[in-house]
Amino acid sequence: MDKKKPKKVLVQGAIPPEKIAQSIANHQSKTNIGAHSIFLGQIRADQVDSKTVRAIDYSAYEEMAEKVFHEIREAAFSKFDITCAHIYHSLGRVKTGEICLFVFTSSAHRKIAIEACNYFVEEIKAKAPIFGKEIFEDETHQWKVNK
Amino acid sequence: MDKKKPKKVLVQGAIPPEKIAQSIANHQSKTNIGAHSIFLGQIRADQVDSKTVRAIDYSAYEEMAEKVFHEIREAAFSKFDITCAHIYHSLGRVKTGEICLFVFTSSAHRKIAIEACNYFVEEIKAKAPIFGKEIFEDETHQWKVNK
Amino acid sequence: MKVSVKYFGIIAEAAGRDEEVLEVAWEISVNELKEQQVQKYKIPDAEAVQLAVNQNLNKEVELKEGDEVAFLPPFAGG
Amino acid sequence: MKVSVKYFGIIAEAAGRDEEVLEVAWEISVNELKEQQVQKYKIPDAEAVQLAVNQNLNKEVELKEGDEVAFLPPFAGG
Repeated sequence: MDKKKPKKVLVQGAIPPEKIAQSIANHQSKTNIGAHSIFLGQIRADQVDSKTVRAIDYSAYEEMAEKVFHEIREAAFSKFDITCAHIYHSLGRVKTGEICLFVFTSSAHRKIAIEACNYFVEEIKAKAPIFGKEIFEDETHQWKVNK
Repeated sequence: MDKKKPKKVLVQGAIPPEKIAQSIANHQSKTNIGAHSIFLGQIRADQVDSKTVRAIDYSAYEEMAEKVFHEIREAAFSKFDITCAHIYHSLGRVKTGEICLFVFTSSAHRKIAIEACNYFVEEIKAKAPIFGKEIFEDETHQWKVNK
Repeated sequence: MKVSVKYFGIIAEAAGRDEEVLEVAWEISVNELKEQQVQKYKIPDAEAVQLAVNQNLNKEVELKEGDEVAFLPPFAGG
Repeated sequence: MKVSVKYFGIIAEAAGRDEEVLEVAWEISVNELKEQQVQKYKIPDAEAVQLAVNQNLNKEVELKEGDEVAFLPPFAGG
């Protein structure tokens, strides 16, 4: 059912730890699950030319991004024997130390959950049209590029 | 500092989702972290000869297990450029759907956090003297063996 | 014909706008449209810019009246 | 000499106890002690049983007075 009704991936602002706890708790009734793999992206206070990143302001081509997320889900469910998968990515300003990406995969067996989680992370980085403006302490900025 | 004062890994009973949220929240002040990788083991309601697992009762050679966990930590910190690592494993009865293992690694970069998390999971399965009694609905049991 | 154009990130910043409707020549290619706008707005790092037509990155497509063309800078999600 | 012995999991179940102090012959090897107890308590799946001496799995060590010897069934953590 997870597979058929994907929720929106893009959410406003940082992803709170309580949301992650709630997602985990929601899976305790699914007793065919033996392993969960979770990836969290957190905003780093990178130094660039003696200035320090304070936040990243995320924007996205939202309709296309949701379409891409849906395609990644479909591909993941056909590649991996996972029970469920959830992904959330922030839009708007996320401060250093806060969570901007939450990927959560579950399976009967650990290796499948872990591989699927990695697949999601790499695919999202490579294919989702999301853009990040790194904001420095003095409110100047530079545009982030995934390496 | 994480590295020098390891807490006890073995905890009584299931690991509540709120503890996981608390661990994540505790890392929001560490702004050199860019990625967290989390693995959770959850008790499956496996079928064995028409009986269904209801819980696993974990026991351990506790002093040796804590020593083994400490050695795994030391090895992980020397192999991987991780910022911190936390592991918790249940003792006593953990019901199906509940969490019995929580591995949490953090790094500046995603690949390091993910590889270190996998390393912990595999090492714990292979080396920690922990024993699991699978309890069926009728309170009969069988002893679990890692594959 | 008219196409609807969207700009994102550093490109929106250079163009001074998020979207606009452009009157373009029939049979203009995706690459020609890209070149035209890169020149017009002095879009930096043009080699790294990708165009999506109706949310697809496939560059071989021919533009049609009413298409939505998005100018995408390098992705930074995750 | 005396050694302190601990049993875990299915082995403790077979032995009917978690620990005991055994009086053993000097120069008894780890494997001899294992064989002796496997016979005594009919410990199942003996090939899968590992012994830890003072919390180390290294089997080459010689037993000494006061050693702690643990009988460990297959691990099931995780």
